[in-house]
Amino acid sequence: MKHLELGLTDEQVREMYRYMLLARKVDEKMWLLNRAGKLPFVVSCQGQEATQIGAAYALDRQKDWLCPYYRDLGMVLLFGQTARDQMLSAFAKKDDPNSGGRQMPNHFGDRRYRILSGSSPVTTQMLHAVGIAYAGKVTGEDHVVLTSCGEGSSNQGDWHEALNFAGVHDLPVVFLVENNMYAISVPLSKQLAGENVAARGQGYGMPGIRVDGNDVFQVYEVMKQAVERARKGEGPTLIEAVSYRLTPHSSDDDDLTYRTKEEIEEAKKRDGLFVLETYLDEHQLWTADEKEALSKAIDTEITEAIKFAEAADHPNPEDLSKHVYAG
Amino acid sequence: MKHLELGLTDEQVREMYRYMLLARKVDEKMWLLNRAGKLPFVVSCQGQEATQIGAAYALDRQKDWLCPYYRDLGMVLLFGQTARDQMLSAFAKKDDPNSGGRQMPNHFGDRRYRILSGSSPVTTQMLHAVGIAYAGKVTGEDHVVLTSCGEGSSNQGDWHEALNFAGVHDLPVVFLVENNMYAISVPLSKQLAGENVAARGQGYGMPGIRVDGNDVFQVYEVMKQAVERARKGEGPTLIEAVSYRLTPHSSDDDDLTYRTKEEIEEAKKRDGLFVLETYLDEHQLWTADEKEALSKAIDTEITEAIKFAEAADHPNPEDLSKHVYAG
Amino acid sequence: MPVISYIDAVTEAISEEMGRDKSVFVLGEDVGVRGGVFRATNGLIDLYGEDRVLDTPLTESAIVGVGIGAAAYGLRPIAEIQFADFIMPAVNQIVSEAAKMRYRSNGTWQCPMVIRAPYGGGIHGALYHSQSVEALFTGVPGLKIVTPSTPYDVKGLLLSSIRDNDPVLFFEHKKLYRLIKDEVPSEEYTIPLGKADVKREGNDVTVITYGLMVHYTLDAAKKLAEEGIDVHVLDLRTLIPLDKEAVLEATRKTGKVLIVHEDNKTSGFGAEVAAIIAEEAFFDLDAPVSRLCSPDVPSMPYNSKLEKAFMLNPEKIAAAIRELAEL
Amino acid sequence: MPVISYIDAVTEAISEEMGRDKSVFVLGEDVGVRGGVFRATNGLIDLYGEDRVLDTPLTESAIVGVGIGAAAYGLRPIAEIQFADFIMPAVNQIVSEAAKMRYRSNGTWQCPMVIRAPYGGGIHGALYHSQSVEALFTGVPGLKIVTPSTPYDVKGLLLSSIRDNDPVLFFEHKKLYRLIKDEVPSEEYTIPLGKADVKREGNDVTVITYGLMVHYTLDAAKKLAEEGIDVHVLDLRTLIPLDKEAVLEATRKTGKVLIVHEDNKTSGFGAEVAAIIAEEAFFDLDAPVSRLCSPDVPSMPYNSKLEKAFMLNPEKIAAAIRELAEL
Ligand SMILES: Cc1ncc(C[n+]2csc(CCOP(=O)(O)OP(=O)(O)O)c2C)c(N)n1
Ligand SMILES: Cc1ncc(C[n+]2csc(CCOP(=O)(O)OP(=O)(O)O)c2C)c(N)n1
Ligand SMILES: [Mg+2]
Ligand SMILES: [Mg+2]
Repeated sequence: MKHLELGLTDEQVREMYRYMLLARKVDEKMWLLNRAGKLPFVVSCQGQEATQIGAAYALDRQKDWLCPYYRDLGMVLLFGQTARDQMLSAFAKKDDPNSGGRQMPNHFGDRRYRILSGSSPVTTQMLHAVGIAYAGKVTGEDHVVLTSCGEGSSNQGDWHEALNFAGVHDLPVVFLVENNMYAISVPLSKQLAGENVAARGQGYGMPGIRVDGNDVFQVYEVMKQAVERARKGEGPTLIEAVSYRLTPHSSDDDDLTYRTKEEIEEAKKRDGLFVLETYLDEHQLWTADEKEALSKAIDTEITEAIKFAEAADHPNPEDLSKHVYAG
Repeated sequence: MKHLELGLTDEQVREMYRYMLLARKVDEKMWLLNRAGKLPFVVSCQGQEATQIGAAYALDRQKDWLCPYYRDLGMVLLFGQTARDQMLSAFAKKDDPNSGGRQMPNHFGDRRYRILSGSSPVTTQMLHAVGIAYAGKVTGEDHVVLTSCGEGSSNQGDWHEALNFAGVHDLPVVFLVENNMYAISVPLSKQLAGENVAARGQGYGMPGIRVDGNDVFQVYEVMKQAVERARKGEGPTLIEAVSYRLTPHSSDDDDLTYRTKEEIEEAKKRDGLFVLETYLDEHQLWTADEKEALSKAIDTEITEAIKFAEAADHPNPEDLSKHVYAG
Repeated sequence: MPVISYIDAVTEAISEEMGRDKSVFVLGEDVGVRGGVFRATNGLIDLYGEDRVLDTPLTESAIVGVGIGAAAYGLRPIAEIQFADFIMPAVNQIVSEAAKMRYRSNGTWQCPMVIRAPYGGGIHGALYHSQSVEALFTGVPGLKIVTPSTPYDVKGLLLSSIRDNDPVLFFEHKKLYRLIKDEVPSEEYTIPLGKADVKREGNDVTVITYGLMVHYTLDAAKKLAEEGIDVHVLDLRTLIPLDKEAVLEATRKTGKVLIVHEDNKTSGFGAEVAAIIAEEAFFDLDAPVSRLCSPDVPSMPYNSKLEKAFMLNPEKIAAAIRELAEL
Repeated sequence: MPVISYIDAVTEAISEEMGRDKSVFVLGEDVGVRGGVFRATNGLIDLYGEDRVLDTPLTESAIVGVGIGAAAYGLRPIAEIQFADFIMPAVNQIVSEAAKMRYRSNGTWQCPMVIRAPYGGGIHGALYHSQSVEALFTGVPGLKIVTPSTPYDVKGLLLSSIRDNDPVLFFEHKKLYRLIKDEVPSEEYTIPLGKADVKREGNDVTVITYGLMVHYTLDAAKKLAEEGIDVHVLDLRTLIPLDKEAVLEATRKTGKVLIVHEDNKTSGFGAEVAAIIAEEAFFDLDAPVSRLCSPDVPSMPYNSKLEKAFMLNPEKIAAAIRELAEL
C-alpha cells in the first residue's frame, strides 16, 4: 500500500484525513455563515486540502516554519491552530490569534506555531521565508521553511527574487505552488507562459517537481524528499501541486461568469479529500463507525467553535492605535 | 566561411567590425577624458561590442525597436547615433539627443531611431519592450523589439514579469542578457542560482539560448532566428551572450578590489573585437591599408566629435522646469 | 438626463473613449471576461475584443510597465490596479519610469497613460483593501492625481485623464461605486484636470476635502445649517495639479479652514494644502488651519468596531467644524 | 576625541554593534568584498565573515523582504540600498510588509530592521543618483525615518536605529559622506529617535531643516549674523517620529519660520511641518510659514549648470531668511 511504502502508519493516514476533513468542514461552514449574513468575507481551501496536508505533514511540526497563503487552512490546522481559532478570526474577535480581528480571515500568523504573519498582497511571503531560512543558516539552526502561493502569484517579481536568492545560498526552503488553474477569473493559459510552474526550477538551479495535488501521498513523497534535501543543506526545491479551486475565488466572486458548472463538477470527481476517503475505504483502514465518529466529532468541534466565537469579545476600539510601534 | 554561411557579405562583416571598433574607440576616449578631469562619469561597453553588434545587426534598422541598457553603445551606434551624439551626451550638452544633458551618459533614448529612453534603475526597460511589442500586435505592425540587460539584472522582479508576459502573448521581443560575469563586484556565483540565465527560458515557454558573446557570428545567428520567430508571431526568445566586462564597472569603481589583473588579462585574449579582427585578417577580408584607413577615419570622427561637443552650448538653466508635463 | 452610479460613470467614460479612439485600450487583472472584480470594465471585452481589454498575469509592475511601453509607442493604455493597496509593486515603474519619461528625455518621449485604482475604506476590506495611497504619489513631479467624488465628475475627469498626455493616477473611492447616483449626460464632456469645485457655498467655515469625505462633509454641513453654521465645501477633485487659486479663494471666503481626508494625518495631502494656506493666505486666516484625518495607524482593521473607530463620519466632521466655528 | 567623517561614523556604528550583538548582520549589493560602492561597509567582511556581511543578488525587494523574514525570526538586519533612488522596487516590502507587520499581527510579530540608503544630490548623480525619497515614506505609519546631518549624530542615531524594535529607514546624505568631519566619541552612545537638535540659537528667524541643508543653513546664518539677522536653526534629525515639541518651541522662539529641504516642495516633509505649525502654533506666528525647497521637477539633471540651478545653496537660503526677517 502506498502509505506503507512511504513509511506512514495507518494511524498517520487517518490523521491526515482528519485534518483535511476538518479544513473542509470549517471552510464549508464559513460559507454558510457568510450566506446567512454573519460573516462579511470567506476565502476557501476547498480542493487544495490534499496538497496542504501532504506538504505540511512532511515537516517537523516542532521546529519548522510556515509562510503560508490565504488558502492554507489545512496547513495551519495541522500545525496547531484549531477550528475555534478560525472562527475567532472569521468573526474578527479580540482573541483571534492571527491578528486580534484586524485582518481578514485566512490571513494566518501565529507565533506559537512558527507561522509568520501574512498580508494580502500576494507573494511577499516567499521572501520572508527565505529570510527565516537564512537566519537559520546564520544562527546554526536546522529548521526548514515551507512557503506557498497560487500559480497566478508565481508570476510576481518577488517570486523570482525569492527562488533565486534561496538558490544562490542553498537555503532550506520549500516553495510550494498550489496550482488550482485560476487566478480569480484568469485561467492558466493567460497567466503563465508555458503553463508549467515546475519548469522554472531549473532556472534557479533547483529541482522543480510537478505533482498531482489531489494525491496527498504524492505531495507528501516529494515534499519529504525536499525537506530532507533542505535539512541537509542541499538547498531549496520548487514543488507545483496541481489541483482545482472548487469554490468561487471568494465570497465576493461569481465564478460562473468565467467557467462552467460542468467543469467544476468534473473537477469534483478528482477532489483530493474524496480520493483519500476512497483510499481509506478501499484499504479498510477504518470501520464505518470510526468514519462516522470522526465526522461527528469534527462537526461538534466546529459547532462549539462558532458558538464560542460568536459570544467572544470584540477588540476594544480604544486599542485601535496600539501596536503601530513597539512599547 | 562562417559569415557566408550566415548570408553575410564581406562588406557587411566589415561594417560590423566598423561599428564594434567605433564603439570601442568612443568608449576608450571617454575614459581618457574622465581621467583628464573633463568628464565626471563613464560607463563602458568594452568587451561586449560583439554581442551588441551581433544582436542589433539581425534587426531591421528601419522599423525595429531597441530598449537597451547603459552598456549598449554598440547597438545605438549601429541604429544611427554617432560619435558626436555620444560626446554631446558625455559632456551633457543641450543637443545631446538622449536627454539634452539631463541624464548621465549611456542613458540612451532617441526617437529618430526608435530607441526608447532608458533610466538608471535596472531592468525596467524589459517591460517597456513588452509594451511596445504588444502595441505592435494591437495596431497590426510587425516590428520586433530587442531589449537587453546585464546578468545581474536578470534577477530583478521586472525581468521575470516581462518574460512571462511576453511568453503568454507570444510577443515579438528578444530578451538579450549580456553576461559579463560581474554585477559591479558581485561574481556570477553569488548573483544567479544555477549560474545560467538561458535555462530560465523554459519556465516562460520560450527558447533560452546561451552563446559565446565574444563571437559576433554566433550572436548574429541565434538573434536572426529569434527575430524571424518573433516576426512570424511565434513568440519571444531569451538569449544569454557570455563575455566579460573588460573595464571597471564605471569610472567610480576600482575593480582590483574584487578581481585580479590576471583574470582580466586572460579575458582580453577572448575579446570579441580582437576575435573579429583576427577573422578579417585571416580570411583576408581587407587589406592592411583598408584596415589602417578605417581606424584613422574613426579616430578623426571621434576627435571632431569631442571638439564639437566641448564647444557646444550647455542647456539653458532656465529650462530646468521644462518638460515635467506636456505643453 | 440619465441617473447613473459612480462605477457606471467609470465604465461609460472608458467605453465611449474606446469607441472614439482606437489607441485606447484597457489592461489589468480580471478586467476582461470577468469585467473587473468591481465590474468597472463590464461588457467592454464584448464590444472591443480581448486585445483591447486585456486580462494580464497577476503582476502589477508588468501592468504598469507594459502600459508605459505601449504609451511611449503611441497608444493610450488604461491600466487597472485591482485595489489601490496593490499598487505598491508598481511603484518603481510609476515613480522612476512613467513620471520621469518626459523629463528625462527632454520632452522627446511621453507616457499618456491612466492608472485606475479603487481606494478607500468603510467596506470591511481590512488593512489591505481599504488604504488611501494618494499621498505616496502627490510628491512625485510628473504625475497627475485625480480623486473624483461624484458620477458627474468621474465621467468628465476620466475622459480628460485618458486624453491627457501625461501619466494620471485615477483613484476611485470604492465605497462610492454604488453608493452615489447622479445625473450624468450621455454625451461626452470633459472637466479639466486641476479645477476644484465648490460643492456647497457657505460663509462661516471652509472645508477642503475630496473623495468620499465630500459627501460626509455635505451631510455634516446640512446638519450644521440647522445650528446656524454655514459651511463652505471645496472638493479638490484633482490633487495634482492642485487648484491653488480655488484653495486660497475658499480660505479667504471664511478665514477658517478645516481640511478633511480619509488618509491618515501625518504627511497626508492635507499637509500640503495646509502648508500652502499657511504660506500664501496667512493674513486671511482667522483661526489655525485645522486638519481632520484618519489616525496614524497602518490602515483600518477588519473588525467592524475598529473600522468604525478608524473612519471619519459626518458626526466627527460636524464636531470639528463646530469647534472651528466657535473659535 | 577622534575626528572622523560622516561615512566613517556609519561604518563605526555598524561595526561596533556587530561586535556587541551577534544578531546584527548586513546585507545588500556589493556590501561584502567591495565594502559598498561608497565604502560604508568597508572591512566588515574581514571582521565578521561573509554570512554576516552578505553580498546579495541585484534585487532590492529581496534585500528588504529577506531582511523582514530574518528580523521576524529574531535577527537585526541592516539592509543597504545602494542609492535611495533604487528603493522603489522595495516599496511593497517596506510599506505593505515591514511597516505593517506589528500592527497586523496585533503585536505578536515585529520587524526590527534598518534600511540604510544614501540619498541627495549635488554630486553629478543626475536624475537617478540624486533623489530625496523620504517624503514617500513619512506618511506610512509603522516606519521610522532618520536623516542625520553630522558624524556625531550619525553614530548615535544609527546605534539607536539598530537597537530599535521597529523598521527604520536611515537616510544618509551622500554629499556629506566625505564633506563633513566631526568629533565622535569612540565609545558607544545613543541619540534617541524623535529628538530634534538646535544646531544654532538665534532670535530673529527660525529655520527648520535636516540633512545637507543644515550645513547650508548654518553657512547662511553665519553670513546673516554679519547683517544683524540672528538665525535659529533646528535640525529635525528624525522625521518620524517627529519632535513636535521642538518644532513648536522653535516656532515660538522667533515667530517666523522658514522650512528648508532639498526634496521638492509639493508634498515634501516640509508640508507636514508647516501644517503642524499652522495648526498648533498659529497664534505664535508673526509671519507666514515659509518653505524653501527644490523645484517640483523629477530630480536634478546631470549637466552641472542645471544641477546648480536645481540645488539650494547658502545664498538662496540666506535670501529667503532675509525676506522673512524683513516682513
Ligand atoms: C499584489 C496583489 N495583486 C492583486 C491581488 C488581488 N488578488 C487576490 S487573490 C488573486 C488571485 C490569486 O491567484 P493565485 O495566485 O492563482 O491563487 P489562488 O487564489 O488561485 O489560490 C488576486 C488577483 C492581491 N491580493 N495582491
Ligand atoms: C534597481 C537598481 N539597483 C541598483 C543599481 C546600481 N547598479 C547599477 S549597475 C549595477 C550592476 C549591474 O550588473 P549587471 O546587471 O550584471 O550589468 P553589468 O553592469 O555587469 O553590465 C548595479 C547594482 C541600479 N542601477 N538599479
Ligand atoms: Mg490559482
Ligand atoms: Mg554583469
